[in-house]
Amino acid sequence: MLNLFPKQFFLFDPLALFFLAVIFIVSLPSAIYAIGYFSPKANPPAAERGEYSPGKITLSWFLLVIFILSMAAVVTAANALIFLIVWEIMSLVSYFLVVFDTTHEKSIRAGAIYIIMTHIGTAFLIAAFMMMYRHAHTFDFFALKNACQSIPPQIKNLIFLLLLVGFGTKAGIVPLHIWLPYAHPQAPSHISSIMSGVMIKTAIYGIIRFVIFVLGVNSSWWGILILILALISCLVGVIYALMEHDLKRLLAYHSVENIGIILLGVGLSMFFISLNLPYLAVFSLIAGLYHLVNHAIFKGLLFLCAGSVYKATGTRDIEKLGGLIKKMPQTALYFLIGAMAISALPPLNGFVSEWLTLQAFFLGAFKVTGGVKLFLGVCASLLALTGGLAAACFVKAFGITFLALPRSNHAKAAQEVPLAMRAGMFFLALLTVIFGLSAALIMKLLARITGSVTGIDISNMGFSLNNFILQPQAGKGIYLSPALLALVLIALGIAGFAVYRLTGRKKAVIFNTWDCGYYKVDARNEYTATAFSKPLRIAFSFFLLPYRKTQKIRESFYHVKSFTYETHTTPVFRKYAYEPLVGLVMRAAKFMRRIQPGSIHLYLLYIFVTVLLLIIFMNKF
Amino acid sequence: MNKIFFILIQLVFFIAVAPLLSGLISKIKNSLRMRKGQSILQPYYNLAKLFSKGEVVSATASWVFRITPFIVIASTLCAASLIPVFIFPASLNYLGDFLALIFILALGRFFLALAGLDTGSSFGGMGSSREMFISSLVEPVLCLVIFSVSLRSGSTSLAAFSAVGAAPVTFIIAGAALFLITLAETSRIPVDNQETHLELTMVHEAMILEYSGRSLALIEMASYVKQMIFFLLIAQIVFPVSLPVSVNPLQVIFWAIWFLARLAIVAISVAVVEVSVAKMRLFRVADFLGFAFVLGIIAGICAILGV
Amino acid sequence: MQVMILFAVLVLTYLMVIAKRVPALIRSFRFQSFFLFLATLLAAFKEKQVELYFVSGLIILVKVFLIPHFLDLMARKIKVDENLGLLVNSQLSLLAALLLTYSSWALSRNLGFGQGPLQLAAVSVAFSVIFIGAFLMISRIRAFTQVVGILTMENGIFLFASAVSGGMPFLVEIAVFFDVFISVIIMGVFVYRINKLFTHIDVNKLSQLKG
Amino acid sequence: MPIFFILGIPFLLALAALAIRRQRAFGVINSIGYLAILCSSVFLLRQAVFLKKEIACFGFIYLDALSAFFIFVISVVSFAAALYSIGYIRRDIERGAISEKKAGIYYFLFNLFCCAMFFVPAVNNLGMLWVAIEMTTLISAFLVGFYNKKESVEAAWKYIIICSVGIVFALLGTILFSYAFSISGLTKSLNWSDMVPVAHILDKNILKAAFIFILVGYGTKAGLAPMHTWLPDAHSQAVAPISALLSGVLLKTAIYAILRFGIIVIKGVGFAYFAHLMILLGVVSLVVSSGFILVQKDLKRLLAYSSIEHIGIISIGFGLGAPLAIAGALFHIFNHAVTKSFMFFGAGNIVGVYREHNMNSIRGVIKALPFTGIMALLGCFALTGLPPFSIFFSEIMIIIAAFANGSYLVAGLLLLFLAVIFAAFIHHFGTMLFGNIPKGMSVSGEPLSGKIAFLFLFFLICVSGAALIYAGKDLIWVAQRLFQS
Repeated sequence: MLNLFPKQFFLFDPLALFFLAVIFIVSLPSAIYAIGYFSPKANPPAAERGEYSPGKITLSWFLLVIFILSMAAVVTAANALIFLIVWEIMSLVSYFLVVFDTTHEKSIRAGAIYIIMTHIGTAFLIAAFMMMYRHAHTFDFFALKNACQSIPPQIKNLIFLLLLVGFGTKAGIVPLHIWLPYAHPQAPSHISSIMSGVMIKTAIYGIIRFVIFVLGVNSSWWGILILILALISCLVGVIYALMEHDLKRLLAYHSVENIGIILLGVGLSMFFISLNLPYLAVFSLIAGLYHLVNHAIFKGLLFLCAGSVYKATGTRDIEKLGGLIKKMPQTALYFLIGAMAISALPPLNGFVSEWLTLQAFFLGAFKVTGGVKLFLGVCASLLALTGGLAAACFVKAFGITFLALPRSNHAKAAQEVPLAMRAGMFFLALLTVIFGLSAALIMKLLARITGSVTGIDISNMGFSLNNFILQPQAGKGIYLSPALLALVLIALGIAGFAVYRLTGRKKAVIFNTWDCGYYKVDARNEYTATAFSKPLRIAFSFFLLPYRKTQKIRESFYHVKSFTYETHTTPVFRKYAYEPLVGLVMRAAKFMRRIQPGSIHLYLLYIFVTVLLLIIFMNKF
Repeated sequence: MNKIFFILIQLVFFIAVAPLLSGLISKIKNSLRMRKGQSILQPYYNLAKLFSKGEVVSATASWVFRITPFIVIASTLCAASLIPVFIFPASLNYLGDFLALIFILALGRFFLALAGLDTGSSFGGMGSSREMFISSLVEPVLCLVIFSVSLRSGSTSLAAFSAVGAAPVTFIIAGAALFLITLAETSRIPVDNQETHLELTMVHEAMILEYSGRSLALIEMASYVKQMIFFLLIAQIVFPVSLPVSVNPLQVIFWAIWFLARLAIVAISVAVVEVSVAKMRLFRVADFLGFAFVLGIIAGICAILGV
Repeated sequence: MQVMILFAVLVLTYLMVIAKRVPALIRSFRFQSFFLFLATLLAAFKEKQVELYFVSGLIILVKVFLIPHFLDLMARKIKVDENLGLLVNSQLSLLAALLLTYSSWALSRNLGFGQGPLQLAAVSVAFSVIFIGAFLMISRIRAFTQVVGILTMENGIFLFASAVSGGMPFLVEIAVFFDVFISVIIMGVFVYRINKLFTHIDVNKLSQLKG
Repeated sequence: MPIFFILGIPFLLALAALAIRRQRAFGVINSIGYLAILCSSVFLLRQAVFLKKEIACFGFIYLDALSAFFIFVISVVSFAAALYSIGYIRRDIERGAISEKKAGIYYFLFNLFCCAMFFVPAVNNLGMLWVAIEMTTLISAFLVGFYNKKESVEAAWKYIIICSVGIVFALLGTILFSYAFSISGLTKSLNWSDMVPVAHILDKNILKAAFIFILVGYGTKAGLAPMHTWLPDAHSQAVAPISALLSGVLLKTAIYAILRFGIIVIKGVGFAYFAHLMILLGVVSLVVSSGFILVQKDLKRLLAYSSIEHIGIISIGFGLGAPLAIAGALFHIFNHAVTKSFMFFGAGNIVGVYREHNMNSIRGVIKALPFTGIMALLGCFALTGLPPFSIFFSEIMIIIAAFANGSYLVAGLLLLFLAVIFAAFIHHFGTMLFGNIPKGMSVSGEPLSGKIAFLFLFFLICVSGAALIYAGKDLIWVAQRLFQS
């Protein structure tokens, strides 16, 4: 009756091994980066930052190791109870890491919001696992898997919704993403790169493992619900990222967006499984997993670069930065590679996985009948919109932070970060390029993994023509070869350079920027991030509800001394969803305080009334 | 080996014909305005002049500014090599398909915007901000156009959708949507004005304000080629003609004439629109592209209905 | 004979309810304990158990002499004025006492207590003494009444024990008596402490600890 | 016989407390005494649970597995409290809060209190059970009102009055039980061991009424919801080790009493009656305590309300009835006793250094008291049920049982309010522990004995989760025997 004692603690099937690989791909460079991050020479005197005492550094290493181990345990747990325990330990350790510099008031609040939201998510998970336990009387995955076939459909739908909310809070799907932009930036950079790169992926692992593998998809509205949520996450994530000026918060919002893209792949594959189109299901899950590993790599890279910028200049606000490319050339190059990857520009890995997801949408649309065709088409176009907005956001992020003249003396005093940090970044940048070019090989690997998870036999499905060319649908003439693309681009670039070299004899003259002839161009008249994102703020004002206040400070009636311009966007979800909810709970609690006013007579009356009531309704019990 | 030879021919053809198109459009615009205007070959003269002039590079600019012209020309020519013009039966489509085309063009635009920011002048920042704003709203419409056009043939490869039979309504509406996008992408009047340097109106020009001499020539060449790519796509969608099967000379000549005629028609229609429409306020462009998006959806619906 | 005792106990309880001053309250408590002694004597006589005689002796010693004397001693030492501070004026509290008596009668009737009418009467009087003791504690301000209230409730319980079920095992009876006596002394100590600290013994003023 | 050591030693220590003048030395003797009690209780537990032997002597003492388990819990917490009070009382003397003589009285009352508590699970006669619980109330009243300040006297007064009223109702319930016994014509004896085999022939109606009085009476002592009002005042004003004892163990002795009567009622009237009452009161106390925890300002009152919450969980556990739920509830009794006293020791240190109950003006505890700060943070996570610590395991057992026998509403409410309380704790402890030290405060350490007490309890918090795998079968055996025997 009581077989709580798990027979099998850990299982290493292809899905688990894949996620282990993702974890270690990002954790290794972050650990190397951490060596530099904590070394004293990393922070020049100009930058004001909480310096870390040796005790704190060893504590951070200890927490980092436990954090990685707990994530590894989460993805390889074989028993739902063990999964739950290790899941909570992971959240607990990451709470300690978010609240690492305990004197900053912001990080305490961020940590509190983070652990509370994660815990509420886990409560939903507990409910889902227990309802599965009720039918299976065991927690082992395989036994659960067979028992779940016999669960009645409406219970299955309820379990699915509970799992979706539980894992959704951890993944940061839109209505539940509130904690992500607060928690990730507060942690030390190498930790936020692991958190953003890998920890939110454990939630995706959870969805794949429990919904696709254990529960089994049999109603098609599941896939559509995930698609809709994913789309909203994409758009909201990228729009808020555009309005953000704190570099790490910008990257955190992009994690929300990219989780949306990954979930598009996963949602599509669930939709196709329910329509039993095996080829498309495998293909879209491959697209989802591929974007998952790509995002882990380039998001990790971007957070490490943001960390180096923070270390070098002491501030994360891009309005105060600028011209860092001359002072920190290598960090700038790595950030550029990361930015290109996340904006899905051709030769790199972001482009390949986004192209695969779009292909999955199109191929799905061709196969599916009726109105769903249009739905998939519109989804594809919204995904393209997200790609475009992401490119705009990273032009802003890279351009304002690294290019042109430094806007503050912090930025002027910046200097290149130590070797360890650069090594970490170099490793990830290299991976970004490799994962982009060797797409065909990775497709074969991912095919085997998705086959094992969805239980679909993939022997006759060829996804790549040879080691270089991807072929989503045999015989349809759709090909993509990132390696060839890179080759052609380089060739044409060299050709262009040759033409440039041959035609002109004189060398280029260096002179200052065109200043309309009469005033000296300095950092003040460069374009700022707020200005850069203004057109999009106007375009999406129906959602952002921007607030704008301009003020003229006048010396006298005729002379204006200075002009202030203040604008910010209203955080819709926090203002209209979370604050009213918390306010309601607090008001109810305050109301309940009145039952303890201090008078002993009232307390005695409570006891007396309880006795009377219980006696009167005795027979009801 | 002959595939590479054909590609080189195609690139040379693009480089040769592209400036002619711009010349043609400006010629038509001026004649509509009852003015003599510059000659059709003026773009060639400009390019020749630029290639021989010296170059001035801003002090604040970094290596991004220096490398951008080459990336822009490379990405645009790579996109051009994808289009099925000369190469029979299939173009160099192992490289990618219609979807990949969008991303390749996005690469060029990304670096151009960065270069705009790199010089530190407010014109460059203004240009790249507007450019990214417009292009991010263009991509969904492009995606919808591809969706509606490739729905019939069942594959997004560029060669495929031209080979399939006529679906007049879908292709007309998709062509119209693509036409609106072309106006936005190639900085034509309703969205952006090529000729003026007035900071209120220029978008594309503002980004390349700091460029001079040979780099400017390369970038100008790239924008001409991009313009030709879009014109070719519109032409292929609105007047679908399958590639000639046999190689007998008569048919090839007729096909070539018809090919250039389609290009001219599109160029004329662009010129007519440029003359008859006033430039829009920047924030109205969002509604303009919203209208294009709706057109795209209607095209999608028609494609689904198979009409 | 038992009905007479029960009726006397009930009347004395009503006297306690309408009492306005502390000595009156303690005096009516003393008489009530005396009648309780009679009831236990009667039960001992009927059940012919020797221990019950010893228990009734204990009742007369502890409940009729020691405790009331201790309470008087304390009342005199605490020079606070005599009145009890009624939250509910005496007429209303009498009405409440009657209501409580009726409800305890209804309760014991439908709970199926007591084999005969006599036992039913005994149970309902015992229950009503308990409920009225509780009401006394709830509706009076002075700390004294809370001590006397608890003692009245215990009187009710002893009445129930002796009149209905012939009392508890002997050892338990002794221990309970011992406990009652200790708790009265300790409450007395605390009342004295409150008076020293707060210079009043109004319980409704003791309300700093909120929320 | 170990039981004599357990009952005898506190009595002797109480007398010794009055005799020995030097308070420091007595503290150590006291702890050694309680260590001896702890060993004998472990020996007793081994005898009663693992060897499954009931011990009854003099007809007065009756020990079965349940009482041995409770004695073990009481001895663990009292040993920790004895260790902690060495340092705590010494610091109070240094600070002049209490005189040397008063410390002697403190130890005297401490030992009497523990002796009374040890009596409760040991006695067989239900009347004597009532007397033992009454004695604990009277002794602890002095300990609550120990500091002779206005608030502590007010708290002591409320404590003694409300608990006496509760216990009077419990006495009425006990009398009703003996009355039910006498009208069914059996020999009149209140011994538990005699009543259980005969329970099914007792009159149903009287048993139901009697159990309601017992539940309200001992429920007041246990802190179940509507009758919980004395608990926050008493626990926040008492001396820190004493509030640990009060919260950790005294509430459990009342739960023990309810269980003793519950077994008889289950035999007499059937399980559903007992289950509905326990679940109702459990859920009400969960709801009330979560409301108060959310808007609480005083640190010790926060911990007191969390005791009400955990008592609610325990009564829900017993109310669910499945052997897994009962095992979970029993395990939760041990876990809560250990974790809550751990937290009260932490609170005692914090309030001792900051001189401030209000949480809004306590900041930077981790910087001011590094050891206590870290322990309080881990304790806070342990108390709200995060995995590595043991409370998570017992709560999970109760939740599994709730889902397994299909009472989704109860399980849903349980999960919801656990989450709300977790959020409140993180908010309160987060603002309190982190941040900078207030001006004029210096980093200060804690007495060594205090640290040993912390580490002893922390070891139990972490290890008992794992120990569940080893001792799980025996716990389930105790649970099955509890309601079927």
